[in-house]
Amino acid sequence: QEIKIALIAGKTGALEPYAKETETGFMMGLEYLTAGKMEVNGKKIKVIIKDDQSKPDMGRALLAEAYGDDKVDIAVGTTSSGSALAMLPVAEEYKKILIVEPAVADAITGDKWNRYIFRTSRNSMQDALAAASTIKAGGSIAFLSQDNAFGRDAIKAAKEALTMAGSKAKVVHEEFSAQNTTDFTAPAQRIFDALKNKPEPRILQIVWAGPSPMNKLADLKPERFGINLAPGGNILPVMKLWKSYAGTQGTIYYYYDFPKNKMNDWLVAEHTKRFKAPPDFFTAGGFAAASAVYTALNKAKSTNTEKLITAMEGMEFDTPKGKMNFRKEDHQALQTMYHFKIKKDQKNEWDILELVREIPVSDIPVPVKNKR
Amino acid sequence: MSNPDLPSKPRDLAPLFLVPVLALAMLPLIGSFPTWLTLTVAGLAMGMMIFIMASGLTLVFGLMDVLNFGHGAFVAVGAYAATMVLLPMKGWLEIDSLWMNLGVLGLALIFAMLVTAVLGWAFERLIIMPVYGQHLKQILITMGGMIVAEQIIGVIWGAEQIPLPLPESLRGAIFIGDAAIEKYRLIAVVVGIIVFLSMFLILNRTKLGLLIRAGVENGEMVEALGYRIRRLFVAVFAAGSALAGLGGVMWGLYKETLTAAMGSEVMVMVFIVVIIGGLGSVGGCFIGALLMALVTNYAGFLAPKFALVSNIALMMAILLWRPAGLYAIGRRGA
Amino acid sequence: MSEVIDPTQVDQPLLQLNGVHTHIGEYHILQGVDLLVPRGGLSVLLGRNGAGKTTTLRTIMGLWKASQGSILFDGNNIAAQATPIIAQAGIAYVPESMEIFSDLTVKENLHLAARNGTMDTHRLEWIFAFFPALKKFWNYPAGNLSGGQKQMVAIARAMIEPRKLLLVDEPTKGLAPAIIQSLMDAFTELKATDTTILLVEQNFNFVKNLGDTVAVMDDGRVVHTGSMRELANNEDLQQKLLGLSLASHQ
Amino acid sequence: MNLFRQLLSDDLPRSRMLSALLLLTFFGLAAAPFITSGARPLNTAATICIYIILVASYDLLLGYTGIVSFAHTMFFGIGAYGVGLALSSGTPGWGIIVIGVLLALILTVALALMIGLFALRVRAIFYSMITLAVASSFAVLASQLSDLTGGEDGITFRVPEILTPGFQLFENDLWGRTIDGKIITYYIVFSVCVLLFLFLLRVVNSPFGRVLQAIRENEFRAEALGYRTVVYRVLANCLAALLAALAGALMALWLRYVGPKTMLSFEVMTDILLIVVIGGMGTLYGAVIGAALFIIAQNYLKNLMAQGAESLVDFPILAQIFHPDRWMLWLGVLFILSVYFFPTGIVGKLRSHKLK
Amino acid sequence: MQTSSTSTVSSPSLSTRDLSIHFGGHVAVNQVSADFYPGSLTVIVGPNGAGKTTYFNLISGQLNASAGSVSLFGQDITKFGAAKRTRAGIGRAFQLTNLFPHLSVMENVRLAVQSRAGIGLNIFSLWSSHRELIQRAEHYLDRVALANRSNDRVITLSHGDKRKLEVAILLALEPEIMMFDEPTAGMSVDEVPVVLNLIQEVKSEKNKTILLVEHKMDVVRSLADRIIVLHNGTLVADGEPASVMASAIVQEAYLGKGVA
Ligand SMILES: Nc1ncnc2c1ncn2[C@@H]1O[C@H](COP(=O)(O)OP(=O)(O)OP(=O)(O)O)[C@@H](O)[C@H]1O
Ligand SMILES: Nc1ncnc2c1ncn2[C@@H]1O[C@H](COP(=O)(O)OP(=O)(O)OP(=O)(O)O)[C@@H](O)[C@H]1O
Ligand SMILES: [Mg+2]
Ligand SMILES: [Mg+2]
Repeated sequence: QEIKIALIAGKTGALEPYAKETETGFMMGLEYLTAGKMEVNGKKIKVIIKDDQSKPDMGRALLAEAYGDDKVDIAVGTTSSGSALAMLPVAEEYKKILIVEPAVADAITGDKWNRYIFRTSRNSMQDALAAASTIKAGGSIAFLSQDNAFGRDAIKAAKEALTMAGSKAKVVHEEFSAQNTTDFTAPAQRIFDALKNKPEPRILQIVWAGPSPMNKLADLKPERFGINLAPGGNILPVMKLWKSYAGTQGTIYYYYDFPKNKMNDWLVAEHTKRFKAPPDFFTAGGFAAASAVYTALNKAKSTNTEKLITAMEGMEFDTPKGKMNFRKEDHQALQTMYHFKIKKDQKNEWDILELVREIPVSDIPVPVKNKR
Repeated sequence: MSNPDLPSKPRDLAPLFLVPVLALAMLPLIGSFPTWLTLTVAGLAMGMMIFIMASGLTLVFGLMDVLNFGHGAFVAVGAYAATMVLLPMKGWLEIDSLWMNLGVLGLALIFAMLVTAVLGWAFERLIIMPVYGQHLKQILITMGGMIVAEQIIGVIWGAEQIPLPLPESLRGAIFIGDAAIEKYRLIAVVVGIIVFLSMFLILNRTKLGLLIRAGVENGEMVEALGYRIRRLFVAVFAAGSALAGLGGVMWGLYKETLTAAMGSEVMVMVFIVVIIGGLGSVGGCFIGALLMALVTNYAGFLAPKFALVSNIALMMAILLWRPAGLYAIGRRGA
Repeated sequence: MSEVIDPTQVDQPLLQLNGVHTHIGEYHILQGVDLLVPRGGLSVLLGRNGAGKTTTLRTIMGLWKASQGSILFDGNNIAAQATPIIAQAGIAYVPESMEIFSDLTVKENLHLAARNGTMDTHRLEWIFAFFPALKKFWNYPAGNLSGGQKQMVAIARAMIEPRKLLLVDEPTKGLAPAIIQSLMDAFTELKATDTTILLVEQNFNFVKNLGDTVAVMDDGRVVHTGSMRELANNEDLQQKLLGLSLASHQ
Repeated sequence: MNLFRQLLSDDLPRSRMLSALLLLTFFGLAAAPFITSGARPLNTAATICIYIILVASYDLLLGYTGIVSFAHTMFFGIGAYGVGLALSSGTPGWGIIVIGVLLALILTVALALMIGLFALRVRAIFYSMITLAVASSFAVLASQLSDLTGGEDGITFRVPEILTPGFQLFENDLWGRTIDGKIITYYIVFSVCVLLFLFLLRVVNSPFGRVLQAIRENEFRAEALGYRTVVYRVLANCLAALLAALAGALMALWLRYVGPKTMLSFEVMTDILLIVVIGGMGTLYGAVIGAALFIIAQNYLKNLMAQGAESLVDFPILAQIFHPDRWMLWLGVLFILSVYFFPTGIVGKLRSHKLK
Repeated sequence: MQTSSTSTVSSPSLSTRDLSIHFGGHVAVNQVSADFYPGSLTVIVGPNGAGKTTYFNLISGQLNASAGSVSLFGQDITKFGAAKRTRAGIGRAFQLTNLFPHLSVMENVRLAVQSRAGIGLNIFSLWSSHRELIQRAEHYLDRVALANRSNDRVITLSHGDKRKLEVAILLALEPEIMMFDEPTAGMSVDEVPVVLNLIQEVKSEKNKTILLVEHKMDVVRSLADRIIVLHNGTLVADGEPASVMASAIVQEAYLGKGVA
């Protein structure tokens, strides 16, 4: 008699690196919480890992398989928002819990949501609000993002966020470039032309999933026109390339050096020991998801879905980022974010960011978008 | 010796004017001169990088009639190989001395080309050899090679994207008034021109080109004339792969992050260039690459939405004008 | 003029096939070919369609591999050699279907055939004398030439440099009478420059007064060998050989 | 028996082994819901059915006409989006499905004609590259028009009531399986695929089919014999495209989802090529055998490799190579080997064995 | 061969007016005008590169004329493509063998028969169900004595057999105009008669128009009702075999008496 948990991630294909981090984080999470015994409520925890190759149809099939054939009690996943969105109805069909990590699309806890869905990862809106909270003052803003569902969502959110955060800044330009754009000269020119001789401060906010064009733009010296870049945080391998842009500010979901709590300390120490590198963005996410699962099972003292739901709604749980909690309305985990600045003198290759300010949940008033 | 009443082929110059004409035509549309200059120079440089990646493909096709869908794999391998030099010698790259940096960079380039050349050699022996003259099988088998190569990269270097920072002294841009020109792109221009010229000379000034073209049409007969055609083929293929590797390093340094799929991502672009140029024509490929990069930049500035399909549009336009590309080679495969 | 050689007097033949078998795929084509090509002469290989003449030449050239038997060229066995080696040993080949490089110009075709790089202009002029068309179409893509002109290119390719042995497969096919004339002259002169020629031919009149020795093939075997004079003057022997091939055809 | 011949268009397997395999596949698929249980096996079976048609139609181009096209997934996608958009637009019903499919087919023919007339004039080798370019930009487009197509995420939509898992045909089980909407859907997919396959068999064994082969062999001569080669190739192109579109429609119906990754990505194209080659080009039975093997491998190979990797933990590099995340590596190798060692594919091998 | 040309009686089935083509600066066929009549056999001779094959290509549509016109039974077909001309009744055997190498001998002929029957676009009937077509194909294979190889793939044929297959395919097309381009080139002495007799037979049916390019003088003499001489693309002689063969130009440029 054991407790089965399915972890679905895009382990092969475009998002492979992210998925790997999530998996590591999730397993380390359980290890830490169960003190290595992999047991909860006296039952063994069995984790079944599935690779949806970031394909929505696969995700859907695998989740159905997990609930139907493997009879798992809780499922966690997945990397690609598309795949995650396709999974939501399956959870409803099988009346089982699905904890979404690390997909960010707002719709997951928005109009596509159903009561079996919880999310530990932040959503685009939280990113946006965090970013907005750093731009309280007036001035002019331009956005650069990729020209697809994610990008357009993000910018929509970002603008909404600005008003909610009560920022006086004015949005003067939105630039959408194709996902596979390699040469950013043209977009940059357009943005510069739009921003220069608009009221100061002039900020170019970059929202980009995958390798960010941040340094391409920086190379074109936006400061010529008094323009500051505000990149969204990214995974370490990408941010390593930002070294030479010390001083640039942005917001991020997790950076190993920011949170101060023993869970994170353990994670950083262990991870560095095992993988010769500090934990990253998605590692923390995976860890958080594990914690959510563990805490829920612990609290519900059962694997019965209804019991779990009641237990989880409003549940507070520890994560490497400190406390999170699933708010009742849309099961979105509310969490802190970080306002960072790129360091000038860096001690080692992983020493990239310095903390400007931890953005408390209170500064990130995520609107409730779902209907129950 | 040639006969008066048989006109030897006339020089075909029209394509040469495409690039300058296009550039000048855009100036009024764009309006501001600095912007135009920035876009144009950037475009030309980007074109050079694409050309380097495409040159190997068009060479191998033009000479050996082998369409290598696995070409992208060599691009990726080249870039990854370079990391084996660049990352260990990071120290040297961070020193802000141009010559230091270039030295290391040169080293990386050579190493990458060696690796890809060797790989190409093996590739030819194991994969291409049995399918000479059979386009269909070539396409299939080289695609298989592509898949395997990418996966092997995953095995050796891991799935994570690898950051490959530019040397300090090559970062940033130089400014002419309001026009910005990234330093690294200038390097690309230089390398591109060197590659182009050397290929052009070798192919048109030596017996090599002849021999291989004949060998492709009828290898048996060339052997019956007493030449070891196989050796030549493998050499050419290795050269083509080395060029892909070179392109890969340039490209990798430009993108600064490497993924196993980086090669296959550019393949479509490369193919379009090769088609525009006329399969197998180095000159055509050169012009094609420049054209494509410029069009992309101008479109990106004037009408971003159109930029998505600008490549296809360009290809269609060229093919309507010249169904076999700018410079058609022979009547082979027709 | 060429002095006629009697096969019986030749000390060591230039080329000698002993019991050569050749398989193509699952087909057993050559079934034990024995053939002597004496030095400095012109030997003719006759036989009906499908007798195996072309296959024999290709086997000598190493384009098909002999599955059995030996092929001695200048005393050493080339049966297992790779084609380029055989060619370098001094054998030139004019294939049945010409196999000229149609992407290349006439000039480039000959340029390749001249392995030592440069073409000797005297020899070139000498060839032009036989095939004026080549001079005319010197810088023309060979693929655009007429059937006969292609044939000329193929032959010229084998003559551009001196070789010990020429293997020629049905050169007169598609040539106009005038050109056939000059082809005869060409072969006669080649013989004078102690080049040995092995000639596969259907056109008996053409080889009648050109050949020294003759072999007749049928069903992958050599069924008759002897001197050409003998065959040329002996009506009923001709009858017999042709009759034989006729019989075996139905 | 004679009827049977007629059904198979007189194109019999011509090998005992092959016949056995084909029968196995057929009955396996026919009885899939009852000899297996659970979501995945049924999903696998349905995918096999659909891929058989997708691949067979592609073989009409590749194996019979000698055209290498990379636009096949595009048509597959068009068919799928046709159904997807139709069903997501309003209340799911049969009428709207039909309309969706029809619109898709029209678009398909239009595109196929356009590409065909434009590109089939240029050199064959060009054609493959051009289709590649067109298809890839179509995929980009599909993910760009996010408000219509749901962008990269695609669209999850609802199907008519009787096709939903909720629906039950009889209240009690049949041979230990509840006949729910899924199974009904499966049998719709299955039977349509059988029909389409028989149709294809007929096409390739018709005079038309032979002309296609002739064109593959020697286009110039075919023209000289009085066949307008361009017409034939364009026709073949359209036929293949139409069937691909239908396959796509079925796929969408089965998955209740459409999206660029599943329908338009280059991976799908590679899969098709893999299957054609492994199964055997120029014979439709190749598509059957190939699809069955490949899809099963795709769904179960990883589990095997996982075990393999387990046993190899102490040889890190080997473990790496056998790691389930590296399954594509093995498909690639398989691909090369099959082009290399049995260019005629499994079917070709089986038949040649029989000859000896 | 006694039948002296029936030309004067009926009206021409095929005629070319000032037909010309040039490649770059090189004029391959130069304003050739000629009429050809049903039941007649015209042999076209001329040095290599005279333009014979090109002339054929212009008639059968493999090449498009730079100037001049081709008409078939009075209808101008200059604008027609190759396929259309074939269906209109112009058949052609190639000088350099040109077949479907990997299809069987049978299928090669069968494709020709089918084209004649015009059912190429038929998708629903079965290839194997058209018995009568198969019999027709077998019949023509018999006539060129290839029946015994009908199931072998073409690449496995010897050169001579390929030439015969070329002829079989031409016959199978059952065209009004039959053009043979050196049909006996590379055929062994005992095979040549097979083909010549075939051509004789067709000729004796008196309703086909036959054009023949041939270098073998004995063949020419045995078959021709009429001889046309091309030289450097221009028509230099046209008429009764005897007189034409005797003419100086032929002796000079073609037979090469006194030359070399
Ligand atoms: N590639 C091949 N595969 C199978 N059989 C072949 C092949 N080439 C030739 N053959 C067969 O080998 C036999 C001899 O062919 P070959 O070409 O040597 O005859 P030949 O004497 O040159 O005839 P011809 O005078 O017509 O050229 C023929 O029966 C032919 O069918
Ligand atoms: N496609 C082409 N492009 C350029 N020149 C050509 C082309 N086809 C033929 N020619 C030229 O036209 C001339 C006539 O060629 P053609 O093949 O008609 O000669 P022919 O009379 O058939 O000679 P043969 O008796 O050798 O076959 C030749 O000089 C040839 O070089
Ligand atoms: Mg022969
Ligand atoms: Mg000719």
